[in-house]
Amino acid sequence: MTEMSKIVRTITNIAFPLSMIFGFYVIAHGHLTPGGGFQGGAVVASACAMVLVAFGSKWTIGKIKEKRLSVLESLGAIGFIGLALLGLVFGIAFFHNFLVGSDYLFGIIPATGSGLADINTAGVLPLMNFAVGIKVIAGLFVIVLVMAYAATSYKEDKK
Amino acid sequence: MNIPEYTPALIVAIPLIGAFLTPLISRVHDKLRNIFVILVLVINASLVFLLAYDILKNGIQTYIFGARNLSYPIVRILFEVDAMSIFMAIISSIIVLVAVLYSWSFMKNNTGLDKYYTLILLLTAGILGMVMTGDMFNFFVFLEITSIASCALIAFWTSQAESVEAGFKYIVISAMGALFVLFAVAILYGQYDALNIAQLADVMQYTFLDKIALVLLIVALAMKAGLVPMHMWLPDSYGSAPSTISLVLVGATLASLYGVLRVVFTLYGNALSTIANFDVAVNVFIGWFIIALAILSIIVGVIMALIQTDFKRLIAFGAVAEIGYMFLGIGAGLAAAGTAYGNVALQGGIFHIFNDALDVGLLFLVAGAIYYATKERSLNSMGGLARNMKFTTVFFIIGLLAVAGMPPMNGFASKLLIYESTFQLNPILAIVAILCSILLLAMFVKVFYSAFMGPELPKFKKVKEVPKSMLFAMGILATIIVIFGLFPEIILNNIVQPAADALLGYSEYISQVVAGGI
Amino acid sequence: MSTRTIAGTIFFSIVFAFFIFIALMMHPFGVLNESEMDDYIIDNTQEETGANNGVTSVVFDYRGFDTLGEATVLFTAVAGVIMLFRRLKND
Amino acid sequence: MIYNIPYIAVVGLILLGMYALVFKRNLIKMVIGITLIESGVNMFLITLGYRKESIAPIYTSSPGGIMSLPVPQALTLTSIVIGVAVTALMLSLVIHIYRHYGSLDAKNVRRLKE
Repeated sequence: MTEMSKIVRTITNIAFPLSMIFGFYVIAHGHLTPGGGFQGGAVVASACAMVLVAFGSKWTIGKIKEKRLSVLESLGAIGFIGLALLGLVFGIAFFHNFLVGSDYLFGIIPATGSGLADINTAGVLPLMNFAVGIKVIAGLFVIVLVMAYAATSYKEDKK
Repeated sequence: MNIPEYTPALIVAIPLIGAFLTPLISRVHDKLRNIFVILVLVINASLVFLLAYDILKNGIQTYIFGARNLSYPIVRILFEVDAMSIFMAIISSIIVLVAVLYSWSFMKNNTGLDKYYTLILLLTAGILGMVMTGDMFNFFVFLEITSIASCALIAFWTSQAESVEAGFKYIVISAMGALFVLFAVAILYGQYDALNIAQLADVMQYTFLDKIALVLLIVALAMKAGLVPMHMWLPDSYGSAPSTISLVLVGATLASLYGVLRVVFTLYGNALSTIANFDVAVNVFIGWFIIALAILSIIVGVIMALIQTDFKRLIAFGAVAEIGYMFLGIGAGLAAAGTAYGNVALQGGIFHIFNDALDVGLLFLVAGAIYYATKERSLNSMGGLARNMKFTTVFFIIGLLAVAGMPPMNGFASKLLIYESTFQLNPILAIVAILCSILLLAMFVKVFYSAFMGPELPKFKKVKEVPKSMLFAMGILATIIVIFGLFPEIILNNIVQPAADALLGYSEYISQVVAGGI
Repeated sequence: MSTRTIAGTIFFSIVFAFFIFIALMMHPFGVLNESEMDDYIIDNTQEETGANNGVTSVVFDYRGFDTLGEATVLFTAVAGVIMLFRRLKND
Repeated sequence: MIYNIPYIAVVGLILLGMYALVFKRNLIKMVIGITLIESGVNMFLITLGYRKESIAPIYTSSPGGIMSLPVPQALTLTSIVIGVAVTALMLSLVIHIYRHYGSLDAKNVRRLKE
C-alpha cells in the first residue's frame, strides 16, 4: 500500500501516541476497570494499523522487521505460561495466584465491597494482563503487516 | 511408583511451551530445532505412558487448575482423565511423534519449517487438551485450537491450488462446527449455570432444550469426525496436505470422535436410559442413528475409493470407510448398551480407533514416500516401484492387510469384534461390513499392482529408496501394527477393556467431582 | 429454482425452526433460573483473587486455563498467517 | 416487558449469517457470513448473563446493587478472540485462492474433482 497524503500522516503522528497511552492504560488497569490484556492490546494494535495505513507497508516494514515482532509475541506467550507455571512451582496448582496476600508486588487484597482503585492489588493478574497485552499487540500487528506487505510484494512479482 | 498429581497439566503445558519456544530456537539453528521438537514430543509421550500406567492402576485422575481442592459450586476448570481419554492420548502422542520423525527428511527442502513445527506442537497440545479436559467450554477452546492449527497445516504448500482450497473448505466447516458446539455449551450454561461435564451430567434433566443441545453437539462433532453427510472436507484435506500432516490430521479427527463419545456416554449418561418419544429408550434411538450414518459412510467411503486415481485421495476415502467402522462398533455398543454383545461391540469400536489410526497413518506415510521419491501422485502414471523401493513395498503390504482387516494384522482383531457383535444385533449390518471390507481389500490390491508391480517404467530408472529417518518412522508404525496383530489380548484386556468400562461407567466419572468431591 | 436454492431453503427453514424454539424455550431475559456459580464468584472475587474487576478475575484466575487456550489460539492464527505468506524460495 | 427480544435478535443475526454462508457464492461474503454467525452466538452468550436492573460486576467505586454474571462475559471475550483468529486465517486463505484462481466465485473455484 502506498502512503497516504501529508494531512493524514501528520494527524497519525499526533493520534498515534495518544491511542498508545490509552491502550497501555487499559492493559495496566485490567484488574480494576473494565478492560485487560486483550482489549488494551487490540487498542494498541489498531493504533499500529493506523500507522501502517497512513505510512504504507513498505515504510513500516522498513521500520520494524516482522521477525522481531514474532519474537516479541513468543516472549509474551512464554511470559504468560511462565507465570502460570510459577503457580505450580510454588507447589499449589498450575494456575495458582501465588502473589495474592503475599507482601511482595501486587500483594494487597482490597477491602470487600466497593473498594477504591488500588493498582497494587490482584496478585498475578496485572503481570498476566501485561504479558497477554504484549502478545496481542505483536500478534495482531504482525497479521496486518504481513497481509499488507504480501499484497504489495505480490504486485511487484506480477510486474 | 506414583507420579506427581499435576501430570495431566504438564502433558498439555509441555507442547505449548515447546511451541512458544520453537520460533526462538529455530533462529539459532535448524537441526537444533528438529532435535528440540522431537525431544519435547518424546518427553510428552513418556509422560502420557506414565499417566496411563497410573490411571489403569488406580482409576480416574482429576486435576484442578488454580487451587488444591474443589470449592463446591465448581468454579475452576478441572482435567478429568479416565481410561478412555488416556487411551486417546496414547494414540495421538504416538502418531505425532512418528509424524515429526518422518518429516525430518520429508520436509527438508521446504521453507517456513519453524512455523510448521510450531503448528504441529500446537496441534498436539490442542488434541491432548481436547481429550483430557473435564470442562465443556475448555473442550470448545481446544477444539478451536485443533481446527485452526490443522487448517493452516493443510494449506502448507501454498504453491498448490488444491491445498489452499482444501484448507479453506476445512476451516469453514470447522468454524461452523465449533460455533454449533459453542451454541450448545451456551444452552447448557443458560439452564444449569454450570460448565463442568461431570456437574452437567449430574444435574441434567433432559429438557427439550437439552435435546436440541444434544443434536447440535452430535451433528457438529460427527461433522468434524468425518461422518458421511459432511465428510467432503476429509478427502480434500487429507489428499492435498503433506503426508505427515495427513497422519497428524487422523489424530485430530479421532479427537472429535472422542468428543462424540464423551458427549453421548458421559454428558448425557443419565438421560440415556430415559424412555424418550415413541417409547424407545434414548440410547437405542441415538445408537441406531449412529449405526445408520456409519453404514452409509462405509459404503460411500469404499465406493468413492474405487474410482479414485490420486493415491492419497484414495487412502482418504479408505479412512472415511474406517471411521464408519469405528462408529458402527460404537453405535452398536450404544444401541445394545445392557447386553454382552453390546460391550463387545463397544470394545471392538474403541480397539478399531487404535488400529485404524496406525493403519491409515502407515498408508499415508507410504504415499508420502512415493511422492518424495518419484514426485508422482496419480496412480496410473506409477509402476514397477517395487524394484528399487523394497522397504516401502513391504510397509505398503503391511498397511494394506491391516486396513482391509486381514488376520496377521491388528485390523483383523478389532473388525472381528465388530462383525460378531453387530451380527447378533442385526445380521444385515455385519454382512454389509464384511462385504465392504472385502471391497476395500480388492481396491488396495489393485493399487498395489498398479503402483508397485508392473513393468519397469523408464522415468523411474534412478528412483532410490527413501532416507533412513522416513523408513524408521514407517518401521515404528509397522512393528506396532504387527505386534498388536499377533497378540491383540495385550492391548485388549488392559487398555481397551478399562476404556470401554470407563465410558459405560459414567456415574463413577460424576462421583469423582460432584457427590464424592475431593 | 435450481436444486441448490431448494436444498438451501429446506435447510434454512429447519434451522430457522430450530433456533426459534431455543429463543422461546430459554429462560426469559434477565430472570435467571440458576446462578449459584456466578454468585460465588461475585461474592468472593476480592478475597480470593484480589481483583476489583470480576470479569478479569474469572478470565485470569478462576478460568485462567481458558485464557491460556485463548492465547494459544491467537498464537496459532499468527503462526498460520505468517506461514501462508512466507516466501517460497526453493519450493 | 422485553420478554425474549434479545434472543430474537440473536436468531436474526444467526440466520443472516447462515443466509450469507449458504446462498452467497463470493468467498468473502461467506467469510462475512461466518463472522455474522460468530457475533450472533457471542450475543446469545452475553444475554444469558444479564440480571434485571444489574450493574457490571466491577467493585471499583461501584454504586452497589445486583451484579450481572461475570462468567458469560469471560467466555464471550475468549470467543471473540477466537473469531478474530478464524477470520484472519480465512481471509489469508481467500487471498491465496484469489491468486491461484483469479476469481472469488465459489462456482469456478472447483479444482478438486469430487
